[in-house]
Amino acid sequence: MTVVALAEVASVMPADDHHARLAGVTRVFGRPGSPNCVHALGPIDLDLRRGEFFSVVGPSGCGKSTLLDVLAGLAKPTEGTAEFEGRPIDGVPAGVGVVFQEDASFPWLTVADNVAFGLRRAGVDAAEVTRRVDYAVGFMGLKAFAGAYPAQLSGGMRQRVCIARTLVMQPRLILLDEPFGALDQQTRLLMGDELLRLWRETSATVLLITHALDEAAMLSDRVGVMSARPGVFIDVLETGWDVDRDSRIVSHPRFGDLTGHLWEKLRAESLKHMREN
Amino acid sequence: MTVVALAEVASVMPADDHHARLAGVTRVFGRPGSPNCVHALGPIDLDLRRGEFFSVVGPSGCGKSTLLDVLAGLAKPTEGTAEFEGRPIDGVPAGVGVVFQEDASFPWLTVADNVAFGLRRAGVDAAEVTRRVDYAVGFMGLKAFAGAYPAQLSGGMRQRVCIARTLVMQPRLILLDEPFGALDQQTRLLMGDELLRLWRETSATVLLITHALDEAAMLSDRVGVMSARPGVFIDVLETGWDVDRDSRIVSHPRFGDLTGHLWEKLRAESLKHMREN
Amino acid sequence: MTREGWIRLLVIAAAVGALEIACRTGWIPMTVVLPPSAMATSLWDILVSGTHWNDILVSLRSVVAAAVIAVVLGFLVGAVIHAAPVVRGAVEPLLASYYAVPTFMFYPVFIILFGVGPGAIIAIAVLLAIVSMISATLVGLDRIPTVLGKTARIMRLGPVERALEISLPAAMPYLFTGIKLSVAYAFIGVIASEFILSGAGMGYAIAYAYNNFNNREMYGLMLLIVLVVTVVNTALDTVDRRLQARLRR
Amino acid sequence: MRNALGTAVVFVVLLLAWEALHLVVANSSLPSPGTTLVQLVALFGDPDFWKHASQTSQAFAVAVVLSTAGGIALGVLLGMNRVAGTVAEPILVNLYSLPKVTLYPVVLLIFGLGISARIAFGIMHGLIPLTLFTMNAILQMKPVYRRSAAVMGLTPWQTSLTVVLPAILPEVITGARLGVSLCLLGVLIGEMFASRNGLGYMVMHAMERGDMPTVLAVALLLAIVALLLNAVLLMLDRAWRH
Amino acid sequence: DEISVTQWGTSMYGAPYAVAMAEGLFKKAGVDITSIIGSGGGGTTVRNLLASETPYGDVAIAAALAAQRQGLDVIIVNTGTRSTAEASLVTMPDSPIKSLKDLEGKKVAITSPKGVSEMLLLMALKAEGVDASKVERVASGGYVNGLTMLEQGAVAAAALIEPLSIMRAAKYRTVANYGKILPPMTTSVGITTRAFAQKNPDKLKAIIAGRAAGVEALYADPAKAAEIVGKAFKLEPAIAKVAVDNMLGPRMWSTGGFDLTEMDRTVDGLRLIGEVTGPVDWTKLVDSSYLPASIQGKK
Ligand SMILES: Nc1ncnc2c1ncn2[C@@H]1O[C@H](COP(=O)(O)OP(=O)(O)OP(=O)(O)O)[C@@H](O)[C@H]1O
Ligand SMILES: Nc1ncnc2c1ncn2[C@@H]1O[C@H](COP(=O)(O)OP(=O)(O)OP(=O)(O)O)[C@@H](O)[C@H]1O
Ligand SMILES: [Mg+2]
Ligand SMILES: [Mg+2]
Repeated sequence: MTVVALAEVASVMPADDHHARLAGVTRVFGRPGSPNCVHALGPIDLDLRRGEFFSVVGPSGCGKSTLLDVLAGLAKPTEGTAEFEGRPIDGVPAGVGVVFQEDASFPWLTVADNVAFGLRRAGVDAAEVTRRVDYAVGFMGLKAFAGAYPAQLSGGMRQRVCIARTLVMQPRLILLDEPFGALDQQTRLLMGDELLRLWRETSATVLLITHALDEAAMLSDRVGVMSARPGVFIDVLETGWDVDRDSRIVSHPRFGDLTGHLWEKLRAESLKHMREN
Repeated sequence: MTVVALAEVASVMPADDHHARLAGVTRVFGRPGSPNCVHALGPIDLDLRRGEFFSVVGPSGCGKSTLLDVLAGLAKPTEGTAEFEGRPIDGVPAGVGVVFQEDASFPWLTVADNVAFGLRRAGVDAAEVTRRVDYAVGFMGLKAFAGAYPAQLSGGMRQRVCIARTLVMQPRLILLDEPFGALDQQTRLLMGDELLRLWRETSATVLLITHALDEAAMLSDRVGVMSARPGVFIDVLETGWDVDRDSRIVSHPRFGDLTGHLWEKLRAESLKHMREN
Repeated sequence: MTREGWIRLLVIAAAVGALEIACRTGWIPMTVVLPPSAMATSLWDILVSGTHWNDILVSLRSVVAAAVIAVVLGFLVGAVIHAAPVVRGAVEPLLASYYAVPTFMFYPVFIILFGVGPGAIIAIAVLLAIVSMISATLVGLDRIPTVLGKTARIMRLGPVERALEISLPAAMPYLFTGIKLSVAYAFIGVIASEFILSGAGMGYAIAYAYNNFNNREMYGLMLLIVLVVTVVNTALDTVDRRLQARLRR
Repeated sequence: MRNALGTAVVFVVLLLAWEALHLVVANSSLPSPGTTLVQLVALFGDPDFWKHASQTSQAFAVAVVLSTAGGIALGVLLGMNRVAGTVAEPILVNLYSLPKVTLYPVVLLIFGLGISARIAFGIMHGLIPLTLFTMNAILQMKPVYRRSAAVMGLTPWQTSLTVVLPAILPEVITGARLGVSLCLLGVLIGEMFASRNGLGYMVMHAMERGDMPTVLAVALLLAIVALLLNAVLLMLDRAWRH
Repeated sequence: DEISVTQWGTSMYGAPYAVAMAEGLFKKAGVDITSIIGSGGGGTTVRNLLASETPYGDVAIAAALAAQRQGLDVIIVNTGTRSTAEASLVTMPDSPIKSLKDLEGKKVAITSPKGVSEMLLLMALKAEGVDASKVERVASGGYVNGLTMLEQGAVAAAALIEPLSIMRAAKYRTVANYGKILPPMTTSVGITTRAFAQKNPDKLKAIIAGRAAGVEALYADPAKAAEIVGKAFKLEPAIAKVAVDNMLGPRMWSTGGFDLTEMDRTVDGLRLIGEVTGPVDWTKLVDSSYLPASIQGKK
C-alpha cells in the first residue's frame, strides 16, 4: 500500500469538541421477533466534531438514511442515545437542516418562495426573509431563476433550491442524504465545490451521505465506511485535506490513493458479505 | 503528474484490426436551421478494435446514447459513415447486442422466458434454447429466479436479466448504455466483475457507456472521454490492464492514478464549459 | 386474508348489522328500508321462484354485449387517436367532460337507429362505457416504455410481431383497467336505461316493484344487483391487481 | 389555444356527422342540428325553461359544493390513515361501479320529493371519484414532502394546509373534473326519474311527448356547459402545474 | 299547497285542475293550490303524493289498488276520469290492418307490461271477440317509442294517447278508439292517506269541491277551458281545443261521485293483465264522505 497520509482513528473524541454524538444507536423496524422485523442499523458510535465535514459511504440499504433520520430527530433510536449540542435529541432539534435524497422542492412554489417557505413558517419578519432569501438564492447561483418554478429547472438546480432552503434557516448542523444522486459527474463536481464553499463560509458541521467513493474522498475531512445491513462503521478515514480546498485536489496524488483505499474497503466488505451468504 | 503507464493514443487504427468504425459521424435532431434543431453529437471518429473493452464517459446529454444508437443501427448518422465488420451499418446489424440504460426486461414474461425471447424469435430449436438459457441464467446468478417475474426482482437483477437476454444471442459486439446506473457501488463492483468474466469468455467486443469515472478506469482497455454537447472525444486513454483482470486492481496504484486523471480531464472540460457560458 | 381484509369484512358486517337493528327496532320505518335479512330472504324467494330469471338474463346479456363492444371499439378508436396526435389534442378535452351528458337522452335516437329493445339499451351502455376504454388505451399506449420499442428493433421483430408480442402485453395492465371500468359502466348504462326507459330487465323490474309498492321485491332485486356487481368487480379486481403488480417497480 | 381550436373543429365535425345522420335517417325523431339550435334559442325565450334551468343549477351547485368539500375531506382523512384507506378503497370502488339509479327509490323514500333528493343523488355520483382521487394522491405523494415539513418544524395542521393540500391539488382537480361531470349527471338522472322540475324533468317530459328538438337542445346545452366547466378546471390545473 | 296529478301535462286527466286553478275555484272552495306535482304515472304518482305535504292526488286506479294491496293506508275519496276515449290504437295509413281482428298473428306496441295500454288492448280484443293469445304484445317503454317501432315496421299497430294522437293525427290511421269500443269505466281516482283525511277533513273536502267546480266549469265553457289547458300544458291552442272537445262527448271527467259498475269494469280489465287476482272489497277502500253533499246524494 502506498497510502501515506491516511490514518485510521478511533471515533471517540474529547467531549468538549463534539457537536453531535451517537452512542450505541440501533434501529429496528417492526416488533422484535415478528417475521417482518428488520434490524436496519447499528450499533453505531459516532462523534461529529464541531465544524467538520463528515461523509458516510456504504452499500444500498445499509441504513444510511436511517442514521440520518436519527440525527435529524425524525426517528427514535431503538437502543442507545443520540445527542445534539449536549442535549438528547427528541423531535427535530432547532439548528439542524436536512437536504433529502429525493427532490424535495415544492413544485407549486417559485424558487424564491420555496427558499422562503421555512422562514415564513417560523415567523421571521418579511424584511429579514427577503434579505436571507436573496443571499441564499444568489449564493446558489439561482438569481436569474428566483421567479421560476421547479419544473422549469434541471435536477441539479432543483437540488440547489433545496440546499438554499436549508441554508436560509442557518443550521449549525447540515445533514445531506445523497443530494447529488441523480446528477451527472460534471454537475456533481460543481455542486461539490459549492458545498465546500458553503461549509467554509457558514462554518457549520456537515454530514454528507453519498454512494460515490471518489466524491467522499474529495470533499471530506473524514469518511465513515459502513457495512451492509445492519450498518455499522467498519472504518473511519481521516483525509487530511486543508480547509481551503476545492475540486483541484483531484490532481493531488493522495486523491487517487484515498479513492483506491475506499474501493478496497468496499471490495473486502463485499467479498465478506458474499461468502457469508 | 505521477501517471506513468498512461499513454494517449490516436484513435485511428490499422483497418484489419478494427471491428466497428465511425468516421466523421454527426447527428442533428430536427431540420437544420429550425429553432428546435439540436446538434447532439460529433463529429466522431472511433475505431473499436476487435475484442477490446472500450468505455465512454462524458457529461449528461453529451450524446452518449446517440452514439450507441448509431452503432446499433437504431439511428442514421446525419453526416459521416458507420461500419460494422467492414460493412456499412444500415438497420440493426446481425451480431450486435444492446443493453439499454433503462430497464428493458419484459414484465409479462418470467426471467427464463425473457432470456429465451430473442432465441425463440430467431427460430433456434427448443433444446438449444433451453441449453443456452440455462447457461446464461446460471452465469448471471439468476438460477433461483428463473421462474420469477421481473417485478419480483431488484433493479440490479433485472439489469442482469437484460444482459443475459443479450448474451444468449451470442453477439460479437455488445453495447451497454449505463447498465448499472441505478445500482449501488457494491453491486456495481460485483456486476463489473461479472461483465469482465463475460467479456473474457465470449471474446466479444464491448462498448460500455458509464458516468462513473472509477468504473471506467477499472474495467476498460481504453476510456473515451467526451465533451459536453455536441459530444466529441476530447481524450482516449489506454489503461494498460491485463486481460485477466478483476476488481482486485482497485488496490493497484495505477487505478488511483487513472481515476485522478479522468477527474482532471472532466474538471478541465467543466471549467472550459463554464467559461464559455 | 390480510389484516385490512378482515377489518373491511368487519366494517361491512357492522354496517349491515346496524341497519338490521335500526330497522328491527323501528328506528328506520320498514316502509322505507327493509332489514338486510328480509332483503336476503326476498332475494332467495326471487331466485327460487324463478319469476325474474328472464329479467336477469336480459340484463346480463345486454351488459356482456355492451362491455364487449365498448372494449373492442374503444381499443380500436383509442389506437387510431393515439396514432394521430393532432386529433388527440382536440378530442381529449371532450373525453373528460363526457360524463356530464346523460346518454339516456339519446334513447329515442337510438330507437330509430337500433330499434326498440336491447339494441338501443346496449347502445346507451356502449356510449357510456367506451370513453374509459379509449382513455385507458391512450394511457396504455403512452406508457409503453420507448426502450421496449428499441429492444424490439434490436431483436429485429416485424411490425405485426412487435404489436402483438411487445406493445399489447406491455400496455395490458392499463388496458385492463379500461376493461374493468368499461364493465362497470356497461352495468350502470344497462341497468339505468332499463330503469328509466325500458320494459324489461333487472332495472325495469326494480322500477316496476317500486311503482307497485312492492318494497320487498324491490330490495331483493337491489341486493341482487349489489351482489352481482360486487362479485364481478372483485373478480376483475383480482386480475387487475395481478397485472398491476407487474408494473410496480 | 391551438387545442381549443382543434376541439372546436371536432365539435363542428360532430355537428356535420349529426346532420348527415339526420339526412340518412330522415325521421322526425332525429331533428337536424339546425332545428335543434332554433329550438335552443326558442327555449332561451321561454321563462319556464329558465325556471327549470335554475332549479337544476341550484341542486347542482349545492351538490357540487358538498361533494367537493366532502370528497376532499374524506379523501384526506382516508389518505392520512393508511389502514383506513386500504380498508375503504375496495368498498368505495364498488360503490362507484354500482348502478346508482336503482338506489334512487331509497333516496326518494328517505329525502322525499324536493330538491334534497336530487342533491343527495348528485352527491352520490360526485363524491366517490373525488374521494378516491384525493386519497390516492396522498398515498402516492412523495414522502419527502412530509419529511421536509417535519424538519422545518411544522405542526400537523400547518403540514396539511401548506404542504399536503398544495401537493395533491393537481390530482384533486383531476378528480374534481370527473366528479363535477358525474355530479351533474346524478342531478339530471334524479330529475329524470322523479321530479316535477329541472332540466332532467323537462327532457323526460319532452321525450314522453316525442318532442325531440327540445331533448336534443337541452342535451347540446348540457354538453356545452360541461365542456366549459371542464375547460375552467383545466385552466386552474394548468395555472397550478406551471 | 301542492297536490299530485298523474301524467300532468301529458294527458287530459289533469284538465279540471288546470281550470280550477286558473279560475280560482280552489280558493273559492277554501284551499290554495299553487302547483301540481306531475309524474310519469302509475305508482310513481302515489309515491310522490305520499312524499308531499298535502298527500292528495289524482292517480290511476290500478296504482291505488296496488298501494292498498301492499299495505299502504290510502283511501279513495273521489272519482277522477271515467272514460277511455283518449286512448287509441293506431297504425300506418297504408297498413292492411283495418280492424282489431286483423291484428291476429301480428305484433302490437304497448308502453310497458301490465300497464294501462295493455289492459285496454286486451279489453278491446275481448270485446271484439279476438283471441288475445294470437296478438303479440311488445313493450316499447313509451308511446313515442311505440310510434317509432310502428314507423320502422317492427310492429303492426301501436297504442297511443291524446294529446299525442291529435298532434300527430295526420301521420297515423286509427284502428280502434277505445272510447267507442269499451263502455265507460273509472280510470283515475282521487286518493289520500287515511291519516291526512282524518286530520284535515275540511282541506280535503275543499280540494274535491274545487276540482268538481273545475269539471263543471269545463263542461260549461269548453272553449275557455281549452285555452287554459293549452297554456298550462304548453299545447298549441288548436290541439288543446280538439283534445278538450274529444272528451266532451264521453264526459270523461267525473265530478267525483262513485259508480261501482264503472269501477268494477276497470277491475275486470286489471284481472285480464293479472294485476288483480282476488276480489276487491270497495268498502274498505272507498270513503265517499268527503264528497260535496250535492254529489254524495246523487250516486
Ligand atoms: N419503515 C421501514 N420498515 C421496515 N424496514 C425499513 C423501513 N425503512 C427502512 N427499512 C429497511 O431498513 C434498511 C435501511 O434503510 P435505509 O433507507 O436507511 O438504507 P440506505 O442506506 O439509506 O439505502 P440507500 O442507499 O438505498 O438510500 C433497508 O433494508 C430498508 O429496507
Ligand atoms: N429525439 C430527439 N430530438 C431532439 N433532441 C434530442 C433527441 N434525442 C436526444 N436529443 C438531445 O440530444 C442530446 C444527446 O442526447 P443523449 O441521450 O444521446 O445524451 P446522453 O449522453 O446519453 O445523456 P445521458 O447521460 O443523460 O444518458 C441531448 O441534449 C438531448 O436533449
Ligand atoms: Mg437512503
Ligand atoms: Mg443516455
